[in-house]
Amino acid sequence: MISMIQFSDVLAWIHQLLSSCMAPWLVFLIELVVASVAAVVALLVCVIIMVYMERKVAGHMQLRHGPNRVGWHGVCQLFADIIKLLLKECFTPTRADKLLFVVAPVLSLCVSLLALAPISWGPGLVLWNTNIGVLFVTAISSMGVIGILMAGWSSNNKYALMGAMRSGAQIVSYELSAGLSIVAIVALAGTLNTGGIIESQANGWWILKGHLPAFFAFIIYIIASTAECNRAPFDLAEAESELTAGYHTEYSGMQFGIFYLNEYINMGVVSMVASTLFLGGWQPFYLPFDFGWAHAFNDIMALKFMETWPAWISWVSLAWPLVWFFGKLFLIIFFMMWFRWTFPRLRIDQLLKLEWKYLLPLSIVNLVIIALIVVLGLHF
Amino acid sequence: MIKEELKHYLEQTFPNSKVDETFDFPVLFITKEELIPVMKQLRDAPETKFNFLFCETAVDRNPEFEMVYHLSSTYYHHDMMVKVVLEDRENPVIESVYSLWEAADLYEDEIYDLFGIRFTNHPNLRRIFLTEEWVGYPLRKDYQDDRIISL
Amino acid sequence: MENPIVTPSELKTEEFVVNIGPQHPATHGVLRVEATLDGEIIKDVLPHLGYIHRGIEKMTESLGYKQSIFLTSRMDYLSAHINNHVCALAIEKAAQIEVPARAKAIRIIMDELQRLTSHELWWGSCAMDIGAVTPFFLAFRDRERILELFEQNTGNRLTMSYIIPGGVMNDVRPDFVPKLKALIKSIKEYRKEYDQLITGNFIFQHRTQGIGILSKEQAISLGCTGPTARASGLSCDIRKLYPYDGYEKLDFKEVIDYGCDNWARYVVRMEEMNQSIHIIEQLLDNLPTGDYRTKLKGVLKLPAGEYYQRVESARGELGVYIVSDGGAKPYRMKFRTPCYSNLGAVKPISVGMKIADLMANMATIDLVIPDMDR
Amino acid sequence: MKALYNYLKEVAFAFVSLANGLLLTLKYFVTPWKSIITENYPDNRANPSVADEFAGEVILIHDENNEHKCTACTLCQLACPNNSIQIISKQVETEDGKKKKVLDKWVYHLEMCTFCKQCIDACPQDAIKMTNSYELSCFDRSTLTKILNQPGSKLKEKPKVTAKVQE
Repeated sequence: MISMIQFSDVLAWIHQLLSSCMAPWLVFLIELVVASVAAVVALLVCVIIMVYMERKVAGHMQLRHGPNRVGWHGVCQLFADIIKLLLKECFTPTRADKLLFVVAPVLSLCVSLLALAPISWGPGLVLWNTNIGVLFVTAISSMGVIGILMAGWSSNNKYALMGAMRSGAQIVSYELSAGLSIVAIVALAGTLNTGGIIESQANGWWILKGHLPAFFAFIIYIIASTAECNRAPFDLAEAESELTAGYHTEYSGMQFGIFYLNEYINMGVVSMVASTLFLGGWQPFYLPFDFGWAHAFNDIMALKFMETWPAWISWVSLAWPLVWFFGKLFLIIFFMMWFRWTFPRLRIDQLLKLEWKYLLPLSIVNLVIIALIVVLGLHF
Repeated sequence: MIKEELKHYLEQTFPNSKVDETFDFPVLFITKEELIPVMKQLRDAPETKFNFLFCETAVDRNPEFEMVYHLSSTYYHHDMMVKVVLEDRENPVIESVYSLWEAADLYEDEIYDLFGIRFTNHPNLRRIFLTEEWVGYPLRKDYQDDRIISL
Repeated sequence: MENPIVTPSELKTEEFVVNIGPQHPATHGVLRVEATLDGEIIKDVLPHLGYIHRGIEKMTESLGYKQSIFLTSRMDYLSAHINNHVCALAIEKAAQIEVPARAKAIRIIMDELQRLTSHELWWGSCAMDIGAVTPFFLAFRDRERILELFEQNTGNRLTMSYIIPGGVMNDVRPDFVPKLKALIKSIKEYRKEYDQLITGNFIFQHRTQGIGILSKEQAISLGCTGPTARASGLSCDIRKLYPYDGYEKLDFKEVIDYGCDNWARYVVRMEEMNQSIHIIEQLLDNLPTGDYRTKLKGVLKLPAGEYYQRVESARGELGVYIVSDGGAKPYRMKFRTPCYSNLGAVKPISVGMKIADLMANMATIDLVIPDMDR
Repeated sequence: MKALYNYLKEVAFAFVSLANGLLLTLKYFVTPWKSIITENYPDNRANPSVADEFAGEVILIHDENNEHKCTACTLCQLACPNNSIQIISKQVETEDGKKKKVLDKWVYHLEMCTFCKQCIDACPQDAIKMTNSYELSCFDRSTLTKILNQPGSKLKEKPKVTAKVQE
């Protein structure tokens, strides 16, 4: 994709256009607002698709149709639900801590949206191109637990409190393995910048290039991040058969809606990070081998054949990285949903045992092996 | 032991008590004072080993109450009934058999709730179905309630 | 300065009481369980009943014997046929009514189909209590096929009032046997899916094995019956011990497990489903022909006396104790329902466990709330 | 070494058992046309899969001449456990001057009916039956009390063996 149009070119052209007629601070402000709104809107569209997808996946796995009344195959179901949630009263229990009760969902939402900043959506398409991108995401995503704890405590409900405490223990524990798996890839890539990590996978994704340890790191990351999102089989914070609805038992209306939204945003962020680190982000599939048809395959994947085509068609190739990025995103999300609708729930002690006795030692050993691979230069 | 043998055995073992039979089981009539010793003997004696209290209920034979204990043995698979007649209608009291069978906990809660028979030495006697404020005991024959619609 | 070392007794946290129910996803009805918790650990469990108490025993005193049967379907609505069966058997025994051979065979087939539906539903809800939702739908799919058969032959799906004194309400349809054969074939296939999805599942096995230990002595003392007691090694299958309606002629095994835990209870129920299929298969090929009921008089009167009849319901020993004064209405009718005595087992097996285990325990004991409340 | 072997064996078993379950749900997911068993209920009203034997609402059978077979013997009323049947009869005079009890109103309280089929069983004339209607809910409670005999209907006369009159 050397001679074709890139996102960075487009963005630079827009920047020039704005700078030619405005003051620099105004340009900065406009760009900031437009970019963040664009990112949030993109994510919300993803969430809408995710919610619809979850219902359809759940439905089809459970021998039923899923939503099929509102619109074609029920595609408008979510909008109907949003309208319902907006119209419902946001009920606050009498003995609840009113301020924290209202702040908690908003705080969780803010925290999950913040983690979006350093994500690289496409080549050059990144909100905040920082050299500590991955570190920032891990740091921010562990703050999500504060919102859940606030919600659980302020509800003045025993179920909610227990759900929140479970969630706290769970997220703090699973942060470790998730972090260690991320560190493994950072060691391989040699950078914390999300764009840099993706660039380093141009000649093959880390899950393939890093041999078996990288694959293990991927599996550990998926398990740990499923737990971090409070998704089944690790949904102990909600655990509807034990705690009715866990930390959001007392929430109704759009406050509940925000928690619901938040769960999907978290899933989205986690999947984006997973695809960035292990599956090459917006990079198309690349076979790290050196023989005839592998080269041909890689050339097709990199859209080499489009270089000779007229320039106006090559605009289409702008979408190519996005297709890969969102494809990977939804693939990982599908896996998470698949787990949710297949497995029974773990018990709290089993959950913590899984982390501290199995995943954490495994990921430490894995990290050491990866370090050896990096030092000895064994990876492709 | 089959029914006739068991009846004979009971007549031999408890000469002071009346032994009768229903369609299915032999019945031993005892007084409420000797309830626990007799039950303990029936439970532990090697010939009978009635270690399974599968049903405990009461029948309101207006004016007296009849406590009915259905016993079974998981060793010999024979069954019998023990009956205790409670004369005092105003304040029927009987010793709980909870010390012998834990199952009595729930059974006696139910009898207390619906018949008003009180059990001494019961760990947690409460009105298990109805509310604490409920007036009267519904399964008594003289229970009056305006809300009952007789069909 | 004081000694900064804190002893474990001082570290004790405050216990708190959680009301699980009456509206709670895990109680499958309106049971309220008052659980005293120390963090996640259960210290005490106290069940409260009565949210669906309809006074069935009182109502029978003002209804005739025939009419009382329709009430029994409402006790354990998941094994309505078996509830009707016990009542019909008791009345037949007391009034000395002969039942035709065809009616007996149909009754056993219906009972065993009912046991299958009940265990299938239990399987789904047990898995749901442990956190897996999909099995519930698989269970309902398979249960639905059997309910359709009930609908075609008995007229109703849940509360049939089909087994009546003297036989059954109406004859089965002519296509009953071929349909049932096809059904049995598909049920056998579905059973494999159950094992694939849940029985073999690592998480499920770890959630149930070694949890909720009910020793044999406790089971006897608590009056537990049915699969709950058989999983503790107590032989208590009424079909074997006190056979009725021709169970003695059939070949089936009493399923006993000595594991005493939730897993044992799960395994016993799963194996009982196989045994039920086996029983039905034996009857299908030689379903007796002839009359399906003995016509009775309009008003049924029992000779004065006391009668006790028991059958093996899907949850344990279901007994009915009828005291008759010779009139058209029972003087006292007491139902010894299996769930009520099995409920007593919840506390001893849950104390000291986690709150999630309480749900698993209640699920594997298979509590049906209307059966307790009556 | 043994411990490590057991540890690895357990992990392998865990993965295999979980993969087994995942395969089943995936099978259902990718073949929805085979696996989905739900009924498209409100849309297929014309062709519902309800058995003819399904015991729904009770009706009094009328033939094409608007005649029914109910003799107002009230056996169904006695058999009903819930008092959902009320037979109101009236005395009429027949041509030959005899008083005769005929059905005036066959009142059926659907709201109290539990569909136990005792009335059908009790009826000596087979005058009533149960339809397989299942959509019995309504907005007004009073519409649930129904009068089953159609206006103007009368008892179906049994074909009389005409006695030869001696002359």
